Amino acid sequence: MTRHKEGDRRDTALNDAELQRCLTATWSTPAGLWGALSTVDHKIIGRRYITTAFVFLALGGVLSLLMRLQLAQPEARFIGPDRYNQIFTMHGTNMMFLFAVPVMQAMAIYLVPLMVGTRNIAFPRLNAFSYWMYLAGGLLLWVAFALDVGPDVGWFAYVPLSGPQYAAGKRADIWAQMITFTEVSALAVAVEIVVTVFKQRAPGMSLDRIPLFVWSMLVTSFLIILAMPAIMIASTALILDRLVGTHFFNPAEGGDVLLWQHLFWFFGHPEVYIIFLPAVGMVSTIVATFTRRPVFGYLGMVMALIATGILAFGLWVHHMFVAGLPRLGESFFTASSMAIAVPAGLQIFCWLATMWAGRPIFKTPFLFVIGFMVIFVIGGMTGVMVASVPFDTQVHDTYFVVAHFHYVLVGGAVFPLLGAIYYWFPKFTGRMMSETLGRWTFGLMFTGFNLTFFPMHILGLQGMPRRIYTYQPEMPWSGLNMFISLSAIILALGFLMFFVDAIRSARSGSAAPANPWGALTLEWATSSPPPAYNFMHLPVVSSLEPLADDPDILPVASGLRIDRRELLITSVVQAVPEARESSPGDSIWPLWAAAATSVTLIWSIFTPWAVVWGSIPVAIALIGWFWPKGVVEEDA
Amino acid sequence: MNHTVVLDVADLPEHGLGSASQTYWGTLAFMLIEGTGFALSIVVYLYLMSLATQWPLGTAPPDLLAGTTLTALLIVSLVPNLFLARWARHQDLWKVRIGLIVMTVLGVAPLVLRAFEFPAMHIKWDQNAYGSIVWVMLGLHTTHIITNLVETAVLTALMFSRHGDSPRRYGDVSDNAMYWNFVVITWLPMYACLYWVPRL
Amino acid sequence: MPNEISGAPPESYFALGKPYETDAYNLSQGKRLYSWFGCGSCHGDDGRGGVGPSFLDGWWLYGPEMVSIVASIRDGRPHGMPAFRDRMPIEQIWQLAGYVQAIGSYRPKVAAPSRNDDNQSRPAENRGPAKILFDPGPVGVHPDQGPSP
Amino acid sequence: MRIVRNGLLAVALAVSGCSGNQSAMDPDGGPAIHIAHLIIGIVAVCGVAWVLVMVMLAAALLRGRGRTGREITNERSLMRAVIAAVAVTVVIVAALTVSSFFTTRGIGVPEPAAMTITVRGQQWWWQVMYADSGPNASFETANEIHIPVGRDVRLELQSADVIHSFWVPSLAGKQDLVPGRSNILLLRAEKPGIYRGQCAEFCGLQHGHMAVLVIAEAPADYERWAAGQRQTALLPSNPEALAGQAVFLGKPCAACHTIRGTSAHGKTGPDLTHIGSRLTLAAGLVETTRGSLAAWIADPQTVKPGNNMPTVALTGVELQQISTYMEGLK
Repeated sequence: MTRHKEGDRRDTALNDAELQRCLTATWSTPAGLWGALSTVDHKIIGRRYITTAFVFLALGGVLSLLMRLQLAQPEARFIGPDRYNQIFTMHGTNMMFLFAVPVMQAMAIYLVPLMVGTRNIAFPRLNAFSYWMYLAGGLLLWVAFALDVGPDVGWFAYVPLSGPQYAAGKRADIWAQMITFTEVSALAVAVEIVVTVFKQRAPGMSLDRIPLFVWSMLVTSFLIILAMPAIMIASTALILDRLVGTHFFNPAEGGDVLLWQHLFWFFGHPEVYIIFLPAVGMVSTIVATFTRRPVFGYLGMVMALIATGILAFGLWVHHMFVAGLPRLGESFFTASSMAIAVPAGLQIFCWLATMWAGRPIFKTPFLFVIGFMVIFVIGGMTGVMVASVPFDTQVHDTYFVVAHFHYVLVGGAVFPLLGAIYYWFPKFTGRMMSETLGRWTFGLMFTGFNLTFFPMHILGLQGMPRRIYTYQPEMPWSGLNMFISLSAIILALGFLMFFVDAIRSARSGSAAPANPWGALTLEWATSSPPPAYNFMHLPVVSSLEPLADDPDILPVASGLRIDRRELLITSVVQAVPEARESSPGDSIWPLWAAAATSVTLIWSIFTPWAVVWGSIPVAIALIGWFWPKGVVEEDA
Repeated sequence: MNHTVVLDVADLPEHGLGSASQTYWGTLAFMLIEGTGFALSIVVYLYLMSLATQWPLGTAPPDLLAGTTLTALLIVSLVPNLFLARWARHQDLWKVRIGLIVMTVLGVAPLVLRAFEFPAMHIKWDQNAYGSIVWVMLGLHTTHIITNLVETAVLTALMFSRHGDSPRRYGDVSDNAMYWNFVVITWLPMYACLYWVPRL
Repeated sequence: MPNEISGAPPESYFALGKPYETDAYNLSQGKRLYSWFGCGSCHGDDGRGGVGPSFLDGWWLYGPEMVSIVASIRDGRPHGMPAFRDRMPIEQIWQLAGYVQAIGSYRPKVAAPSRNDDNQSRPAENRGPAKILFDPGPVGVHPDQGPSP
Repeated sequence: MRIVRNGLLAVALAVSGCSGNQSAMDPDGGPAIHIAHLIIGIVAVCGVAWVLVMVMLAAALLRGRGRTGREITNERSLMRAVIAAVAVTVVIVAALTVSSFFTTRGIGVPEPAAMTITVRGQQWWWQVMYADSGPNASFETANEIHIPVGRDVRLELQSADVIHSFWVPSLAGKQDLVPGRSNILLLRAEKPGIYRGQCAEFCGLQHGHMAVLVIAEAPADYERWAAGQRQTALLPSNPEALAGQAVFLGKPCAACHTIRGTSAHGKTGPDLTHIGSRLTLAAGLVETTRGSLAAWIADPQTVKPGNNMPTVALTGVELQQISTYMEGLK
């Protein structure tokens, strides 16, 4: 290996201004449409991802308001059963596949490379590809809904209701194919994050110095890698049953309808933790910053994350307690479902200990964390309840469960996420969000959420099943339903205020300094928003909180090339530098590949031959993507 | 914020090889994804079998010839593949070129045999659940052979182009060889499941 | 839908995109009507015939056009096909006709009811069973028996 | 018989609205009572645990508020507290698991010898088949299950199409009806009454209108009712009803419905032999009256959009006659 090639420029002998100019020339995304379509900058794609996910959140929220309108009164006729079934299916599918998982991965796409101190995510073109796939999947679902062919079989799409005989038309196919889109994009991002965390950490960031948010995303990514193939197999089998007449789910020909449920929940339960674990990481980060001390019990927190990830694969049967499986087997799953309360409890206690020993500062992000503690613990308690087989036989598929998982998912994931948005907004945009509006937003949401969802526990125990488009006037549910619908308006106002604040602040909020909260992780060691190259010099880490040692001086590495996109590869455990590696430049090929894949996937709803013919343009796009272009990034 | 240089990385190589390369880890991650998929397809097979009163459903066990020949061929193909991986590590351009051509041929041959495997199952995908899972398992594995074949063919073309002689390409070749090992090794439990479990 | 003697569909039927032939909802309604009204007792539960002619052999005694299928159901035909004029509304006759046309068609339709969760005796409707099962019979093709497949 | 039923109905009306009670917290059946005790127990334990966590949270937040310098906290005592809290969690969780396990055993599966009723879920009604008293005495009804009070009843749950879930919360927890499988549920009413339940697994368009009534009667009343149901349909006595029967048999109605004692043998729709004796129509949607029968027959798709009953073209007079006939099928 020659030490210095000809024309090879390094960052060693340059002053700061000159270095910044060179790095910008190498790393920045060109202006204009072409630049926007071909960029591979993890920050641009991450922001895009986050914005898109929040658009889907807003759309899903509108759907929930429509449902509350219909359910406010008994036998209301605002929405017929056909549309209502589409609406609740869309709400669930949209929130799970187009909002919750993507938004958590999107936060990681933006933050993980910054937090581990590198210049771009691993496989940045795959990252661009995954965004386009996600967007195409979301468009497929929503355009179908607008054309009245939105799926109407529930987000769980149980066969035989979603099977060939009882779901005529293409609605269920659209659901299953939308799953494929989001699956491809989620798996791609999971691989990127795993490799980024394994190989691109700043020198010195050994396993015990990885920030907790990065740990949580690492565990989450492994959950995605191990859980998503189950839904891939299931949705493929469903499409094949519907399109070419296979018999996976046909009991008369040796298939089984519970096979679908096993496969779906083997994915579906880890899915909950895929959404929840990143939120845990966000909470840890925010707690550490706003209590002015590191999170208590780092090792315990990491172990709890890993334990949750492993246990997540041993609980799927608790979604099937009333399907008629052997009781003894079910009792095992009661025990394993209850057991997950232990790592969850450990995390809660560690945060409490942190708050106890720290100096809490009640800024908006921290308020959302407090809201999370109050709400999520209720969700955890009701989770323990539904883990019990006899208890579950009464509340399964009722509004009790609706209340339970909204407490877990909204309380456990959306509240931390909104806190995280308030927390990292200055980093994303360079501007602060309004503290006043933030407090109002939190107040409205906290009040609105509890008033909306707590009464649903009671409705469930009073016998109100889920997924009913209306109920009869003689049932004693109408009062509470009206109350819930009115409370939902408060919650909606909270979200509206959040969106107003975010849009207003992004345009005209007060300018943010590099580190407005006095936080101690690496993403705050660069300007807000970070430059295209993230860090002028790649940081070197010697503790869990790299900015704590000396807030004014950052230890860094030098010697990297600046005439190509270069970053450092380090070893998995100790993060010892192994190589200077180039990071691919902008490319339009991921967009073409995503377009070709999308056409193939949508076409294959109509004929199986689409897979054969469609694979040709996909192959061409992929070859175009990987074929070397003779640029400096390919030096070695 | 001020910077103080504590580490000089100028002497590091410009491209990581082996476990220092991102593609190596990326390939491993994709193998984990696909391996989970293969494992689940076997689980589905065994699950359907556990429900059935007789297995295989409504037909005889598959004929062994095509599948066994293919298995033998796949195992044999590991030998040139391991050589190819070694040559790639040694960055020996001509040997790598020859190895890639051999591996391309060894990627086509199983496809020919696979064409005889489907009829050897004595059942179509739309006859019953046994037919469905058998066709899907064969189809799933065939897709992997085809993808790897296309990848090998493209790499072969690359090695004959001006981009060929570069550590990056040798890394790609050894990752591709690793992936072929994966395709072969995952076939073994599938082979046992498809051909021998019905005979138990 | 029209109920005159000729049974010719009005312009609106074409303007709507021939819903009884192309709309999955109508086709699957037709499939249910097929079993509810006992069509299978003569034509076979899978449409392969019995006392009555098969729909899946690729042959149409009165041609594969919707109007003629509708007329057959509505008014009956010689040799045992009863008239359903008084037993079902004309809209259901059109749905049923669409289904019968779909299973006997020479190429699978984009929208079609697919297989039942039941024992299978033929390929699913959306795979064009008549195309797969086409049987010219021992005496070969009769040019007088409707269009060849 | 009618007087008894009306009496029951009046009692039920007085107690809990005209459809009977449908609440897990208002149990009148053996299994439901066991579960209700468990529910109260777990909710109490979890409620206390939540309050304790919240007290800790408030204390932790108030304690450090306004604190300035970094106070030296005793990390070891903090560690001890966390370990203790986790230990308590383990104990609670284990206790709840064990109590849940014992409740499961308590509500167990009934003896095979118990009275058996087969319930088949269909989109969107319940087919109820009584066959335990010999082959000749078997009969069928819909959306209404009569059981004797104080006896274990074994429900065999099957599905004709998609997955449904049988749930009468006041009597027992729910159990799915899965195509291709047969599930068993123990039903036992401790006192007479009308218990409402409804489908709890999403099953398509009219999932919201798929109710079932369980009517628990004293054993003597039950036997009287069952004897009545075993009879074939009465030959209508008045001319209007007789004309209605002719319309029923001449129109496509008979293709889907059975009326025992007539030539109607259809299997797609509910058995109508004693439809006039049932409290509700269309799976708990409306009370059975002549008016509601007429409305239902005239335009089932408006009353319950998407259901499987097609519109049958009838003149006003025919509609009148057929609903009179139906109402008379006691």
